[in-house]
Amino acid sequence: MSDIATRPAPNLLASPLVKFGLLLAAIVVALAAGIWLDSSNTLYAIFVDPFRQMAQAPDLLVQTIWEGLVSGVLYALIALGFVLIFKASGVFNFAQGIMVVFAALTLVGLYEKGVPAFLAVIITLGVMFALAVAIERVVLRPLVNQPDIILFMATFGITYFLIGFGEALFGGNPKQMIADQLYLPKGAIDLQILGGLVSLQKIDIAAAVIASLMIAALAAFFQYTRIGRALRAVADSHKAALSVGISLNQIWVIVWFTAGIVALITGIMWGARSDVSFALEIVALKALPVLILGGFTSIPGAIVGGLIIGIGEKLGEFYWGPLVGGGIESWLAYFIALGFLLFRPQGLFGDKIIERI
Amino acid sequence: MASGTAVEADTFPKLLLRNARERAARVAFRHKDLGIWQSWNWAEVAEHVRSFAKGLQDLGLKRGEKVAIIGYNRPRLYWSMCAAQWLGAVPVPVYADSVAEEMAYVLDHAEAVFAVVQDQEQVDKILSIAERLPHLRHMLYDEPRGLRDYDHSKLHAIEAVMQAGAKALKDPQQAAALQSEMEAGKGSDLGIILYTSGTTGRPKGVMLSHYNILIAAEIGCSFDGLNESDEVIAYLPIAWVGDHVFSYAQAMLAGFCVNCPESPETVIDDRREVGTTYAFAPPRVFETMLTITMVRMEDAGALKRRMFHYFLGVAKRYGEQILNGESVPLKGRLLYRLGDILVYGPLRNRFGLTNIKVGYTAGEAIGPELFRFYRSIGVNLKQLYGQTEAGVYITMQPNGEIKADTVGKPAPMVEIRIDDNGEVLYRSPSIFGGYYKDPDKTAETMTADGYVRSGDAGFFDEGGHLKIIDRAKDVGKLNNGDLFPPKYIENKLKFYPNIKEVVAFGQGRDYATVALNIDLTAVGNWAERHNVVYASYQELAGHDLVYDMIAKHIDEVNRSLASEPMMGGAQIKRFLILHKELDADDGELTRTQKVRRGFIAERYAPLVTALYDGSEAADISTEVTFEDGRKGVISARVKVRDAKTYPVTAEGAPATAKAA
Amino acid sequence: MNAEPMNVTGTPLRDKGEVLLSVENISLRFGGVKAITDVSFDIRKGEIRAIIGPNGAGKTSMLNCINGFYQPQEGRVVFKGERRAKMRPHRAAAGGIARTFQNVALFKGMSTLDNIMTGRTLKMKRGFFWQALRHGPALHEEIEHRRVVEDIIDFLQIEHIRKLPVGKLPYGLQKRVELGRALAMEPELLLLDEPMAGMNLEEKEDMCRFILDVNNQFGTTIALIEHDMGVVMDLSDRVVVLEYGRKIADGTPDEVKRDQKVIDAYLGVAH
Amino acid sequence: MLYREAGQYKSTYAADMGVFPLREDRIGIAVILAIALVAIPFFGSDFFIASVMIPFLVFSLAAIGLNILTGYTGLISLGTAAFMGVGAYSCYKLTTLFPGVNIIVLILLSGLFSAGIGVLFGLPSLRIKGFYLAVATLAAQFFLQWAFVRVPWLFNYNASGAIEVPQRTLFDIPLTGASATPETRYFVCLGLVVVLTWFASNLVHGKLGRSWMAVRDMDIAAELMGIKLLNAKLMAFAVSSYFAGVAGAMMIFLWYGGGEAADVFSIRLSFSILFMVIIGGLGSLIGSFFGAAFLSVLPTALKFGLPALGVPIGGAAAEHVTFMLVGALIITFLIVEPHGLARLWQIGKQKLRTWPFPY
Repeated sequence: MSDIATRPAPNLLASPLVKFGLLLAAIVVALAAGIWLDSSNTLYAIFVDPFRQMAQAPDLLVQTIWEGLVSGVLYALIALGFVLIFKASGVFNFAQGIMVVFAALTLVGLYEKGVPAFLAVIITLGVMFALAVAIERVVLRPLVNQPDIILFMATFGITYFLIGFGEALFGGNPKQMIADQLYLPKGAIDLQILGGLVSLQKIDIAAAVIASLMIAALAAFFQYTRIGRALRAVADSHKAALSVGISLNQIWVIVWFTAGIVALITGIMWGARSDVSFALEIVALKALPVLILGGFTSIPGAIVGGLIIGIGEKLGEFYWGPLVGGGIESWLAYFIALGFLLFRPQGLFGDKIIERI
Repeated sequence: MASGTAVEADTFPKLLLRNARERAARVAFRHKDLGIWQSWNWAEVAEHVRSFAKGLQDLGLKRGEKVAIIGYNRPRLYWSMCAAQWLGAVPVPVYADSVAEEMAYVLDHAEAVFAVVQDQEQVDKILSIAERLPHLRHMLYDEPRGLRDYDHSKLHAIEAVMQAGAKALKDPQQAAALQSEMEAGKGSDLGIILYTSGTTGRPKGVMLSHYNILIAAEIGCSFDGLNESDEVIAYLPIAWVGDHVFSYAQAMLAGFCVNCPESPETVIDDRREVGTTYAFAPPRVFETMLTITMVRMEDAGALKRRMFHYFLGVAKRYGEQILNGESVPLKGRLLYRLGDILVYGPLRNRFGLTNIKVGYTAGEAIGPELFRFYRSIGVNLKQLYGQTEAGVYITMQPNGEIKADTVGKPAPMVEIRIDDNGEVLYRSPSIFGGYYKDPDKTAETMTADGYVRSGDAGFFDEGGHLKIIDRAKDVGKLNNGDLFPPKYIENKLKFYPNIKEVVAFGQGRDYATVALNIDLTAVGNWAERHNVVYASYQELAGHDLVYDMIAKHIDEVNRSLASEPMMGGAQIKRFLILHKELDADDGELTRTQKVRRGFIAERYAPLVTALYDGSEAADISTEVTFEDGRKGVISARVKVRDAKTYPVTAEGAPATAKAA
Repeated sequence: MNAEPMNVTGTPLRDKGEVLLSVENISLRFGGVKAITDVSFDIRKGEIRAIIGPNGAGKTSMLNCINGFYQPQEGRVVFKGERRAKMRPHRAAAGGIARTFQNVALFKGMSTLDNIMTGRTLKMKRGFFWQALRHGPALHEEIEHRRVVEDIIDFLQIEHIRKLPVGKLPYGLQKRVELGRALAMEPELLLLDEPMAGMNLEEKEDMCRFILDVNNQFGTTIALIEHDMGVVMDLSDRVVVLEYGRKIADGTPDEVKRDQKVIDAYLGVAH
Repeated sequence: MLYREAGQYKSTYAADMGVFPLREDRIGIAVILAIALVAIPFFGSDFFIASVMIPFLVFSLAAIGLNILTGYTGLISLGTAAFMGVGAYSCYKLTTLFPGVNIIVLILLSGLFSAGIGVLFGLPSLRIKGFYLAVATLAAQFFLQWAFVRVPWLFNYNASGAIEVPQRTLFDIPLTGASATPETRYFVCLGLVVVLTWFASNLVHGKLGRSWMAVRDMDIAAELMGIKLLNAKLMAFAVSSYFAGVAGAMMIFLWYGGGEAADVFSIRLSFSILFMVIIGGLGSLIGSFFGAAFLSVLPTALKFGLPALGVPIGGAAAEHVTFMLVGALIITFLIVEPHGLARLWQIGKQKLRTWPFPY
């Protein structure tokens, strides 16, 4: 047996470059202070004003947190798809975001072609299953035992293919999700909270509920079914899974199909809140900071991470965004994750990184 | 290359100094060492040799004393020959792979006072026999690795000796003294003693003067127009006359560059890197190259393989004519040109023979197919017939008169006579002065009128080309009086790539039989392709399908023997495949890889008996020596097979053919 | 041309008096698991020091502490008179400690030559811009170090694999290349973690010879972990024996061989 | 088959360490350079030069940059486009601040800015590895892209938010701007790419390159050899981003000739360049060229090639098909030759060297 140990964290301060960075930061702060003392209210605007606003209008704060919560739930759902696949096959599935879009597009597209809504859902599930089988056959099986980065790149290939395929089939224009036909609620509930009106979209509530149900269902699946246990086993050891009597290839299909179902549900919920189009792809990338926050292999991590990211970026955008011209939602999530990462390289719930020689 | 130079510079040190004067900046030696070709030009070499000579002198080396030189081809070892000759001492190169026993005999017999060796391995070997070498005073080594802790009272690094010499030479008086020591040397002085490995008995020391060797070098240089732009790779044992003439004497005379490979394993790569223009190799080397070629081509794609064989066919048809400058139809010329781009050129490149001007093969008969193959792809390969006693050259093949089954015409300055019993006798200015300390043997070999008995039987064909059949004493008779030339039979069989070694029996018996070794590379590859599973040489050799394959070869040989004059009676009637590979370490081959027929017949007596008593198989146990010197015993049951013989078609031969 | 394979410090051969490195009361824990408990020993200049012990005795951890890959919670490592609680790996390298690994840790994508050249990194001083030009000083520097590397290649007799990628080499050769890479650092102290693990008899003999030659020719101090007791007894000047992270014996091979604790713990059980 | 290695021996280390030790390879490079310098400008149409060759060169340089980071040092980056953007915007600012300085100098200088930004975003690489790092580089991608839009100072407060490429000349020949001919722009690109590739080749064959590969192959061992991981990694980020930055500046100034740059430097571009590196071959400079050629030429070829073959295909549909094909080709490539085109090239070369033998 070789000796194993966790390595003590490298002393960041020891590096001259970090020292330099800190120096730079100090200069920046000093400069800022100078500017503040001199004329404007920069520091005030950053460190005081947002909190003043929160305190003054708690209803707005609640509204913002709610919205963050809902998008967080959806991020978590996408991240869940990643985690499922990464855990079971070690593949970093970049295509998860596109699978969401593809599932939603298929559903809507089928409906537009005259298929009844619920039948369309079932057919879409069938399509997702076919996709899982195809991916296993065409991509995973020939690439077995290749380095991770190769598999990672292959999922890029899948992404590109699905974009082209989806657009070729259903056209590139944004579409409306068939929310009504699926009996998803519409409208909003207005609540009188803390002296203001907080408007909760019913669809958001539904999304949160469905997402929770889904996570519960998945948890049950993993906990109480034979296949689920096999899937958990495969994350630890491929041999263990084989001993349950399921081939690795089957496991891959199941996992990818499960990820497909998650993708479809995510797609429906998300599509109901906005349009169904490939612009969603970028939004789907938001699941990535969720992942580094939560750890690639942890389902609770994906959920907690999703919520942190969702709420964090909404608050940031609403209260601090205007200071720099807005739109910081596009990157804030990554910085939040990065910040976490510097202190916990393995993520919130990730396995400890062990180095051995 | 006018013979005038040989007169003014009548010893090798003088030649070296002439080269240092006339082509000082031309590269004289290269040695692949530490990843690159380290190079020395003639001026540097001359300076090193001078310092070396001085160093040796200061260690006490005197005129007429012998210096043993042991190791693979290294520049410093060649320099040590010249340094010894500078002082009038006599270098005695020794085979580097000789076991301690053989080495002890040679060093003792030669009364070597100094030994210049390559590395620790040789130092250890000599130290292990030191008490049997009363004359040995000093040992010098080239590679210091591992020798640091050795007692250095009698052991010196060549580098250190040279440095000491160079330092001493700063004194003009000493330099002058050394110079006059060199000038005192004459062409008629004993230049070198080369010990022949000899198929029987103890090695004999062949004494050759500077003059002998210079004449030999001159013969070769002028015959093939060698000059200072040539490149040769020195990889054959330095103790062998061929290497001494090609890599030392001719390089000195013509001023061309000698390239020493990094190690024996890298010779092929090194040869390719250097791109030799003048090459020498025993048939075995060419055979291995061809075998590897054919084996590798088996793994090539079908299309490429077909193209390859198609163009080899083209080469077979036109190649040799084109090389000989004969007229060839336009279509043939064009096809050959195309083949040159697609096959021959790349092949020559892989063999490292792209720049080859002339290549020689000798030592043993080369298979006609093999010989023609190389010529057909544009390698000007020639045969020569030579002996140490002749200072190498006896016959050579002049350009345009090259036949695969003869060894050519008498070399320049060489006279040849065929004795009544068929033995070839020769005389030339380069023949040796006698065996060292062995006047009896000398008298046996030399005739009164100055001819040397070659010991080989042969005859001249109608074109005046010499054809060698076998060792004169080996050409025997079967009980019915039919001629039995064992080597002739063996060679015919060895020309098949699947067969590595053959021993023919028949002298004083009723019929001819053979015991043979298969070639593990070729047959192993064949086995792989035919799904024949085997774990060892022994297993493969005993396989029935292998026997079938060999039987086919023997059948072809019998057919050809039946069609030749006087050879029909020597058709092979029974054969077996030996269970182990014949090995020089077991004494079955000589150090030059020739089979020792008598020894083998004794060692494998039960098998020989089985060949003649009609039994289907025989048991045998043989003691073998492993590489690390340990001994073990191999036991096996060896199968014996009958072969088909043919009625004799050629005239004048007794008809003994019958179906088996 | 190649009278001396390497320009190693001209220290006289095997002056084994001086202590080169000493380990003082080292304890190392991983979480709650104690890997090493209060171990002290020293390594003298020019000697071959073996660290032996049953599996899991903390031998590799010990080496890791010595060259700074692990930081012991207690105790100190004194190297060349410099006492430090913490050693950073690249500092250790710069200070003259090189090592090989139990499971070969070569740079798989690089050739033998390049692998050994990385051992010269610390000795190469030319800056970025000269490197980008690769002419003049940077090229001279490369050539100068290539010479040293070629001496090592010659020394280890790996000429024939000079330009092959190491990933595909047989195990025994990989181990040899790894030794070469460590030697290229011209270390004062060479740590060898099971240099002969997984080798056949012939390869083991070769490796033994190389280790002795390194020690002998360059005067390099060597600390090695090895399981083959025969090898340890033949090679080493002194042996320290660990068991469950504690030192149970320390002395010449003969002394250790006779030590009852060692016999119980190790020799009697494992071999 | 074409190789004649006999006689090509090396008697100095300098010769032995050459990048192209074989004469035939040197001839090959000379031929390629001659084609690039003479044949293409003479025989290529303006369209070919402007829409095929210039993009190819720009992408090649960016791919070399990413290859240094990902292929040689083993750090995956998804932020290449952003670093290219930094180069482009730096160059734009430099042209406004120093109108008198030659544009080529400015393009080369602008790379320094992206190198600096690259180092900043490379800092996390000390603590995080693999996919975590890949995601971290997305922070750079999105933050910088956001900055390109939201920081008006970067585009000189243009109402359109676009970069305007001024006309700049060398010896009165316009190099940039509307009146610069495709040929001139091509020559400038070619010159920059050749010189920078030479630098890159020198670096990867020297101490720094070995340190990078050591970090990639076995970072722990590298550290114990005395290689400082942080320095090696940040150096890789710096050099990589420098190349990306120069490529970005070239892209806007010599290819696009201006425009709304922020959209150009999107995550899509980052992905594309990563594909080029993977398909071309990780850890191979020549592979970067192959990858760039493959992925920059393929869409153009499909767009113009399919209609030419009689496949009726509209603009939008063509794009969809291109996407599908690129996706499918990536997967196919990874399956057939995970080591990329460079490996195929190497195998082909080896075959030629050992011809007629199969090995």
